[in-house]
Amino acid sequence: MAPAPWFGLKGKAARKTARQSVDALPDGLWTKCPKCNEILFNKELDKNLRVCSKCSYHYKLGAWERIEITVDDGTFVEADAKLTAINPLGFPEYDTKIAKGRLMSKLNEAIITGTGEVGGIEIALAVADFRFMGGSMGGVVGEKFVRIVEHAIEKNLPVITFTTSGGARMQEGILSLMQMAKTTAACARLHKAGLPYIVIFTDPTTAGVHASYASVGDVIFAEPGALVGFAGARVAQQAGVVHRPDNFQTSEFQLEHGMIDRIVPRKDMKSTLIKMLQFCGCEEKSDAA
Amino acid sequence: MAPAPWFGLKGKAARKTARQSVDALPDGLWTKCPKCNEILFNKELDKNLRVCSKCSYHYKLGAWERIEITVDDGTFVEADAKLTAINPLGFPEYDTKIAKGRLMSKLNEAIITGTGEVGGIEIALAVADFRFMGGSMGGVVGEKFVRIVEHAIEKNLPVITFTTSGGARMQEGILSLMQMAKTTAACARLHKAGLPYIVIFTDPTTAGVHASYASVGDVIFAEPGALVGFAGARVAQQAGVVHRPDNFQTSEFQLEHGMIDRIVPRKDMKSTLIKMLQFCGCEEKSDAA
Amino acid sequence: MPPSEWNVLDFEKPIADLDTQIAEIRRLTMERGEDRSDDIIALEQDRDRLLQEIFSNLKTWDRVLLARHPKRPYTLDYVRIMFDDYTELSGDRLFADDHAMIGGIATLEGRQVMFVGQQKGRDLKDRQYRNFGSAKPEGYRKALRLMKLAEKFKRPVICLVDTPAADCSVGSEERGISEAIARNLMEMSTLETPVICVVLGEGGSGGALGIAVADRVLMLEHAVYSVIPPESCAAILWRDPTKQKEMAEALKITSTDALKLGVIDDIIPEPPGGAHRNVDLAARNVKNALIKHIDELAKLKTTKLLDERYKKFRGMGVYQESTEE
Amino acid sequence: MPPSEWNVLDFEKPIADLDTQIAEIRRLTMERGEDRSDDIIALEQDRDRLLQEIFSNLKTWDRVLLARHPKRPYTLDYVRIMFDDYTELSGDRLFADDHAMIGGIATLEGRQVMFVGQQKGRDLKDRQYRNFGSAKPEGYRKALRLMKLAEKFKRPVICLVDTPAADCSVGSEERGISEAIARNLMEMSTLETPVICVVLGEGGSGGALGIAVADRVLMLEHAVYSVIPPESCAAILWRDPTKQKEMAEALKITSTDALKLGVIDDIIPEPPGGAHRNVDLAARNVKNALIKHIDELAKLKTTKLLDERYKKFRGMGVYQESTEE
Ligand SMILES: [Zn+2]
Ligand SMILES: [Zn+2]
Repeated sequence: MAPAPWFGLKGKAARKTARQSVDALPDGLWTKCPKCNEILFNKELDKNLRVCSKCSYHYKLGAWERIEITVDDGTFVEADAKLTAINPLGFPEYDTKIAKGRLMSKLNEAIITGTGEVGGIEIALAVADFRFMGGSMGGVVGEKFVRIVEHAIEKNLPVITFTTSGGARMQEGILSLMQMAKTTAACARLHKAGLPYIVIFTDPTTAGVHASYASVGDVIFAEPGALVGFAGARVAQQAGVVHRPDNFQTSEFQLEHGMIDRIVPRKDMKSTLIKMLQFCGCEEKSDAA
Repeated sequence: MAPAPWFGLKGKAARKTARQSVDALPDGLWTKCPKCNEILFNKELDKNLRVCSKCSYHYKLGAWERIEITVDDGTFVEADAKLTAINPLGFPEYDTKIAKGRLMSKLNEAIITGTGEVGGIEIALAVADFRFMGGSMGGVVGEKFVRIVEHAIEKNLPVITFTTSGGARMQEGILSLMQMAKTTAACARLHKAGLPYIVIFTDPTTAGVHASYASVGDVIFAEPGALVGFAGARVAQQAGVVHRPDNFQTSEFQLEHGMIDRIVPRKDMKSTLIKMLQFCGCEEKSDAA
Repeated sequence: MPPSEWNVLDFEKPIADLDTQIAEIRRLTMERGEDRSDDIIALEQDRDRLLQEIFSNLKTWDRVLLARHPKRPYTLDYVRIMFDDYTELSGDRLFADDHAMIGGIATLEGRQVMFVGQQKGRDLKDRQYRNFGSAKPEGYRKALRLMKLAEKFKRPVICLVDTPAADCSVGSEERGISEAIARNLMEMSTLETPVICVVLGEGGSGGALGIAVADRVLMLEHAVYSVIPPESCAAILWRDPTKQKEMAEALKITSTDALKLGVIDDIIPEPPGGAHRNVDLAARNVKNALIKHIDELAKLKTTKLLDERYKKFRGMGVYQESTEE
Repeated sequence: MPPSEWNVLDFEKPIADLDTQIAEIRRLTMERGEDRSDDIIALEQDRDRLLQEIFSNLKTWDRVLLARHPKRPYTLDYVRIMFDDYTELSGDRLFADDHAMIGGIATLEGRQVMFVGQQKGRDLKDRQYRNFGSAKPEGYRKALRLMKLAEKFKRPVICLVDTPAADCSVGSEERGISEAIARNLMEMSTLETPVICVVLGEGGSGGALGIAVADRVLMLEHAVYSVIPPESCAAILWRDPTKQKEMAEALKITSTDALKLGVIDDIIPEPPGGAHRNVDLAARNVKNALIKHIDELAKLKTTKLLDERYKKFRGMGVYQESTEE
């Protein structure tokens, strides 16, 4: 049931993308675990779905890597790939940041949406990518999310979303705040249609995204150790919040406080999703269809 | 808007009933306030709706007194007055206690139900009486409550209930527990019918009644200083609960913890109910009807 | 663990003694190679006769002790045996995850179901973790959340009851334990999916009822279901908590009583000597009962299901329409 | 209290000086019986010209200060003036009553309405009691409870927004402030009754939006509505919180900006010099706007109302469909 090691299936370019994010040592063969400092052989780390074999630290994944270990091979069809941001307020440095985000992530924006199959079950999917401007939600993220949800309603599909975000995209001002209402209104329609909505918090899921479409799932899973919360550290600091519990704003904290259903290690995520989808009445696509 | 002093309107018998409950001094003219120890002239106390003029302590009221200060004069029609308890388990001493309850309260059971008008608005009403076996809920209370709610659904009437109870009637065993499910199921139907359900906690409202039909009102008001809570002191003591806040299990505690909408002094109750009924779309009965 | 080390109730002692003898002979058989199967069979027959005799003469108070037996299988023991698969879901989305009230999605011989239930702890640490099976408001709210999920996806709900009472700490009062139970009673009465409840051990008052407004309410043979613990009732009514035995009789709290009073729909038999003597068999009995009722209820239309559920609870309780004034 | 004792903003000082002079002459007129009405009229004309001049040249940051003005009328000031009658309702039925988020039933020139809104405190003690207008999860949950009540009884909902932000204390994180806001966004988007929102002062981010998913969103002229406080944004983006003025401009947070961006439906004019110079007039303006929109919305069928509400928020935000790869 566990998904096959995914880097075995991909070309050189994909590996490079996955690794360019963080922590790679200069020679490109080894990576140091940011949690336990273990030196990990990249090939082994990839095989282990980028989870530290010693301390189970879950590395951040890019959207495409996530899709690869979640969606059945060859079934993913991307939607709205060509939606890109504009600078509605003429906000200083925003264009530069967009360009940088594209470069860092090799993506057009901070979310990838589309359809595919998970364990043979047809789904609609929205996967955020933290490398594109911290996964922040602006007009493109909002629009792509809503479009895939509306598509799901039209086609009677469950929606799965992997979240990661620093919050709303400040550079789009009040319009970015409205993406919270816009995306969550789409979720309301999804629920009214009786369709399953499954959310998975990945590291980090905070602020405007956490306080909107991320928190209204029928069920919410989280990867271990992810940062999950409303106020970013800097905002909370400005507001004078000082004393925090040790596990403050982690997946574990959210579980303890009743905000999520389960913490699911990366290796078990796909099988857990399939069980949940089956509970929700989703069936494997028949070959005839 | 304040209701007229109600004892002025009633005969000698009613006054006696109201007073026989507690705290009357031997000569029958004066009463000592159990909260502030002030000696109160009974006639004045009656005029003041049995609220201490010094400390605002709200004396318990019998069901009929409550109806008198709540329902428009001459409009109340009692329902199911002749429903009486039997002893389904052959529980020791139960029959004696029923007889004693009747004697103490001059009632057939611990609740009076019926229809009437409040500010000209037709309502269905259920008013508990603590003097009948501590307002405990057995088969009769459950049945009378459900019947009046079902009547309200049939006639499209709002339901108002004044609660006071020590809990389920233990002498009817597991059947008394089931009255919680039975009464609350009727409330569910009332809600589904879109009809208003207004609850007023009076002193004391606890245990099985508090944890059933009392707590599912569209709005919940409470008289000041009423004891309101789940576990009776003796039960909590047995469970080892020791430290309690000062205002533990009072109306004020419930307000602080978000469990009730408002604390309403007795003199303002009727006008508050009328405002709430108007909000809920209830209109004065036209004279033509 | 040999039977002698079990926690045994007074009336179980003669049985435990025989169990110990049998085990000892078995051990010798193994060690020395002697064939003493005749002795074993004889002893086993004695024991089974004794079991039969003792258990057909149980007082109500003995049943209370059985329902609270430290070796009695708890909810998760049944979950483990009955379900092909179980994925726990957590949280009330409001305040906390309550470990005294658990739940999740499960499959019961291929049927997708939602399960909720109270869970007691076995050892001291676990008992504290599970708050002795006494759920807090967050537990009832989690249970309701999961039931609503089941309603949305049209899956039946299985409620397994085993609680001395709802938690009555200051914190639970603060967070509205009454509100939480009352809301469950209300929402469960109109939940648009079949609900089946089994009282496995202690059916403690409102704490039990808070997840027991069901289309079918079943009880294990030696479970009890009561409006109040007999000790508390004796303390309150007779100011004498030691009169618990008389009170237990008076309150009519056994499965036979509940069936007679129309409060439950069926009794699930336990293995001879109680569920703890054969957990697998007990779980199989519960499982078979669940499957039977789930499959029956699946045939009903939702309106009929809800009408019958309402009528069922609507009809509980006794009274008379007297003609005297 | 003479104007000189008011809390005045820097750009209000010249006006305050004239106000003081006028008040002084008035006092002398009363005491000595001299007729100096010509002087007064002249000074008042000066002042009004100055007001006009200053207020037509306000920088965005000045508007932020105005929106946070210590003398600015708060929600309950409007409630007191606008409604014929108001009965506060409390509690989330889950954890607490939040004093930063208030609400209740009210009548607006005979119309039955449900009101919810954030409330700031005036003096130190009151400010703490109101948590500076920052609502906690229980506040958002109370608001939702009241809105659901309005939905049941088919009454319009009026949301008055005035908050720097939602509370972000550890307690609020523990009780799911994100969950509470998100749920409100979701439930409000399908609430089957008209919802009208007025941003009275500070429209602070998710804390404001949590009660602002409405059929009509209006702003008082000098209110601000922002995804983040300019100070915080400057701190995060430029690592320099003192660049708040530039950031305020960049973020486009004024009522005119919001209207241009399609985020609000209308601007409610304030009295010359801001709402705090004439609370009655400000409240009357808000009241008239509310009545107008309530009466308009009352004509719509629920399905149309909900469709238009969805479309409205659905259409917010910008993007391009690029052809490049
Ligand atoms: Zn590691
Ligand atoms: Zn007094």
